[in-house]
Amino acid sequence: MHFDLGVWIGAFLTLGIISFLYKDNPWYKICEAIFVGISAGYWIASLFWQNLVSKLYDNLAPAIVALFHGQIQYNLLYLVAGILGIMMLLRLIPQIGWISRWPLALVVGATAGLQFINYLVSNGVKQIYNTIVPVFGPVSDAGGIPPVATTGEGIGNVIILIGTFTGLVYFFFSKEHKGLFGGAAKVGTWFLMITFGASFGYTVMSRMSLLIGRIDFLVNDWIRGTFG
Amino acid sequence: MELLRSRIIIGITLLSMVLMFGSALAQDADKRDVLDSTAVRVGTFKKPVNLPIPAQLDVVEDSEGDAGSSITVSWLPSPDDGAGKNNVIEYQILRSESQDGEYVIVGSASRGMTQFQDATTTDGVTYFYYVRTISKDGGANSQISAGIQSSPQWFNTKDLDTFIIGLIICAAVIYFIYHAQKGKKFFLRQIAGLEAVDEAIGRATEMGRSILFIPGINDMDDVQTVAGITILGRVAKTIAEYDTKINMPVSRSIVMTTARETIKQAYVAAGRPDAYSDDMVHYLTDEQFGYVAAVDGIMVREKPATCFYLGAFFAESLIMAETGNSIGAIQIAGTAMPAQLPFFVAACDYTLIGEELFAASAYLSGEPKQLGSLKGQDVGKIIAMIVILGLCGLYTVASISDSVSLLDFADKIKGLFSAS
Amino acid sequence: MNGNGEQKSLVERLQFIDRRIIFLFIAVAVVLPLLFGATLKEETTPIVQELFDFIEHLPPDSRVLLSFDYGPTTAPEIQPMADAIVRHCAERDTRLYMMAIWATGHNLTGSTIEETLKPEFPGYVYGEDYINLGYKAGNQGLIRLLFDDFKRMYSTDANGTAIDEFPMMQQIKNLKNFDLIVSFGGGFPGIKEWVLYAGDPGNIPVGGGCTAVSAPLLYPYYPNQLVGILGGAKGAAEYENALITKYPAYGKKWMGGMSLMMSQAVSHVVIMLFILFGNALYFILRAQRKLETGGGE
Amino acid sequence: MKRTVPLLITFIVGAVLILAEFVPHEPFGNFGEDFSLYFDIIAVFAFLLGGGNLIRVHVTKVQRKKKDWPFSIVTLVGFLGMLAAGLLKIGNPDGIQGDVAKLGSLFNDLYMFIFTPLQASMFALLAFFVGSASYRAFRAKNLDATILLVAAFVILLGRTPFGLWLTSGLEGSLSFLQIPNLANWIMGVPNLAGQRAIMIGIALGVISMSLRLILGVERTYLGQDNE
Repeated sequence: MHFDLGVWIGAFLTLGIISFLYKDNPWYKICEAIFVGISAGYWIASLFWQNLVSKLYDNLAPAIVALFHGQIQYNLLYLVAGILGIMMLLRLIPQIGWISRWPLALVVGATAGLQFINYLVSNGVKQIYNTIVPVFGPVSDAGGIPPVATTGEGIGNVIILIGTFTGLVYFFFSKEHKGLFGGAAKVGTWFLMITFGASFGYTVMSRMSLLIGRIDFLVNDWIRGTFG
Repeated sequence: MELLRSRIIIGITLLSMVLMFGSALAQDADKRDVLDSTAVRVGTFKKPVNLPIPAQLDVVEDSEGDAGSSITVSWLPSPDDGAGKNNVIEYQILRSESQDGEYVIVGSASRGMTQFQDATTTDGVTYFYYVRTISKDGGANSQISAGIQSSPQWFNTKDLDTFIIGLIICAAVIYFIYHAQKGKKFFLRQIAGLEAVDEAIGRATEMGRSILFIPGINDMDDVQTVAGITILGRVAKTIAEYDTKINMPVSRSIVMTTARETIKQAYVAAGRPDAYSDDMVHYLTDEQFGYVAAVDGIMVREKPATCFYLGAFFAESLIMAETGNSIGAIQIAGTAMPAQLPFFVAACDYTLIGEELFAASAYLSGEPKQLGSLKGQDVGKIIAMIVILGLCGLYTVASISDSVSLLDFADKIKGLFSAS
Repeated sequence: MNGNGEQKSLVERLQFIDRRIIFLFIAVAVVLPLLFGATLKEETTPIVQELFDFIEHLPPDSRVLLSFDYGPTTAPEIQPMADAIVRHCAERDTRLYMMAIWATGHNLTGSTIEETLKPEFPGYVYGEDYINLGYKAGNQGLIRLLFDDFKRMYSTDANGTAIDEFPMMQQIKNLKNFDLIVSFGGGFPGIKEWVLYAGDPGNIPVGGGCTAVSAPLLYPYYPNQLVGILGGAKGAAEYENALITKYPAYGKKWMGGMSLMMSQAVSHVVIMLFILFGNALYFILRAQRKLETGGGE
Repeated sequence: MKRTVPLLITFIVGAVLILAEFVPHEPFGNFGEDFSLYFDIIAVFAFLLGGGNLIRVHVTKVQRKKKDWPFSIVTLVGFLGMLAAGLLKIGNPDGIQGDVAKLGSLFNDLYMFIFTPLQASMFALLAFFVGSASYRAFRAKNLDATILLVAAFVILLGRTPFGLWLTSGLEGSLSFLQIPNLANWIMGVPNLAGQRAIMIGIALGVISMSLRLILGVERTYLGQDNE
């Protein structure tokens, strides 16, 4: 018999978490408490070194030293980041807590600006671009368009077109879902249902592999490793 | 004030567009000429065993629409690339700072390629290039290009199409916000998940249990989290009016701060500032699964009557939604993470799908300005639908009739959507 | 659905069967095949084959950036892909630049090098043929930074040696210098971010291996924005199959993806049986109600 | 002042970042990246608030001997211990200069032996929940639910060899009906169409939401005082 402390701790924690499936119990509560504490500490310590030290301090300190020598460097802008960070902390002083709205406003403004562009390009324009194909027609090499090789592909293209179109109809806010429009929206929901069903079915597999990884640990590393 | 601001933004955008067009045109005029016809041929001392016919330089120019430090070299492929002797392996791109100086390899491109971006240049330095066509037996050189410099640009002409499309959608949204503000009424269809919000809060009140609000696990730099928080603002107001308990564990500190601010103001707006407490929002851990472990614990111990999941979710979505289901809570979810939507649809009572999440706070607010923006979104949808249908039709006609000019025309319009 | 009715028939009670019974069945379905160590072969589909072919046609000394963007939780699924692609790249004599935008990816990069690359390709020299750049924080921001200036973020390798000391790093100025980027992505940030912030703006070929759950989201990016994707254990098994077809020597090796496929297949069947069972009950119940109430619901 | 300045900040930052996307020239070209760095830095400061809150909540629980208070001690010990191990780099072979997660440091040990198994186990619970969710949700109650069920079932079958085995009899022109082919077709055609519609919708939703934020139409996150 071979005793490996790390494996035993791992097994204790693994079984504790899995015990939640039966019902809430003290074993799970211990694992949960450890998990919350350890992981919060992990993130704070990691980001302290990675963000505060290597992003703020390492960039700002030389720039401030240079400032004393009369040079103004681009990295001085990090001072702004530092000040914004401190403003965030001013929440702790109720009288001037409202100042923390400033960095918040910056975060929200920047998020809005950046994601506006990202989603416009990758989710919007590019997806429209990808949808544009000749739905049907002989193989042609006249332009840069992808040829339609088979009837099956042609039908597929038509279905993609219908699905994307009716799906968009479903999302319309300013028109009631009735009549022809409602019919299109209904077809749109069918496509969404297929999408959800397919993604769900596809995922089952992925989820199993995680469990397999854990069971593999329990069976091979813990039981066989200890007793075998 | 809003009115003024929207006018200002339209003004600014138009002005900047004019400026950018101007600078883009100026750059075009400035484009360097392509080839130096007097260039000498280099490196043909050894009699080739079976060398490929060298590629011809096509255009060598400063890379378009970038921040400098890059020159694009393009060439016409060797006739032996994929045809002829078919012995081309790859192309090497060589560079020197003087025409007859020492040339070093700056990169290579596999056969079939006709372009290379040398992203290692220094702005303002003149470079000369040639392309070497490599086969098993050695390389054959193209002529040498004229001197060329890289420089940064003020407008990314490659993104002009994106810019225009963005502008049109913005204009539509702002137009309808403006009109809604002036009192124009728009019809809006019902969204089941949002209709159910009041009832869900009411149920928690009746049962004397708390309401759990999960704003996703991303930070405020994700617009989904922002959407979740804006919905929280509306929901919290109702909660304050009903005098129900809200419990909001979060996994990000900035989200905690923002959520407190939001709930506090909702309580003020509901006329019950004294009922607010900072304890309504508490931080657990940034770790995804640590967070979900704790949330699960809260669920089975506190048994909230209603759970909201609104924001960015990953794998933890189903763990929470299934646990919530097992305690019999009414669950309203919403996310723009397509991978998690199926789980919410399966395990929750109501799910806001993608776009509906972003529209929810506007719906719940009932403010005309906000609702107007939704109408603007619909215009975006109409444009997308027209473009998709129209161009697919055009291509199909072109493809069947085999008309080159029609194809060119279709390609041109489609090119507008080829955002880089 | 009314969960607390008074008198229920057996069929009615089975409809809302205690979840713990389902849990038990799933556990058994996973454990059994694992005990027997069975494997399952998979035919390669185009979306996997194309990535394989792309790597197969890379000239020797091409620069491939491998980003290990996953953690221990998704490693059972993604590690077999990383192994297969590292093997393939090494067979093609490409240069491997390994990095991670997940903190957890760092350890996995190390174990891939120690357990796969070093023992199987002793000829691969560190600093000339492969390099471990380690993890840097910043998520998609990091990719944006690397896109413009690789060495601003990576001034040393994972061991702290100055980056300019390695011959293979001299030509690298930014992401555009790579012939292929492969992200082994367990979530966010991952393949999508590589496409958005590197592949798209720089026209750099991007391929990836991801969990089965994120694969459907990445399909829309294929083939215009992604060379190919390995989705879940099935994707891994397919790539292993392509590898074995081309390099038969691997036929004798134990393949992670194929082994995983077996346990998955069995557990799938269990879930499908439950779905069928649930629907059968549902229809029986509905027929009973129709009889009682004389039709209509 | 309390609200106008933040609204102005949001407006300027948002508008400039959108426009900067189209200006490659210095300094605009770097704005997006700079923001990523800024955000990370602000987030670290905010951690003090989050971590402080965690400590306060659990200390209060212990002081007042609320239900389950002993577990709060465990959380506090874990949190402070991990924090100390990380900030002081206890046991780090390279001392305080070394990488925080250096192999052999206490921080890395705690991560490897406690954090990792917990994380992986929690994730593994999903396998069970996927089972229970599909048992309950996949009922052919109405047309929509039936479509969902059928799509999921075909995909599930297609991911196993049994799908192929069941339908291997369908050959030639009927081979597209073989379950694996059918599964691929569902993933590649109707699923893709649905995904696209969702994605385009999301793009529009984000654009409109961003505009509402930038223009100050949506301002709940700043509070609604005095309105």
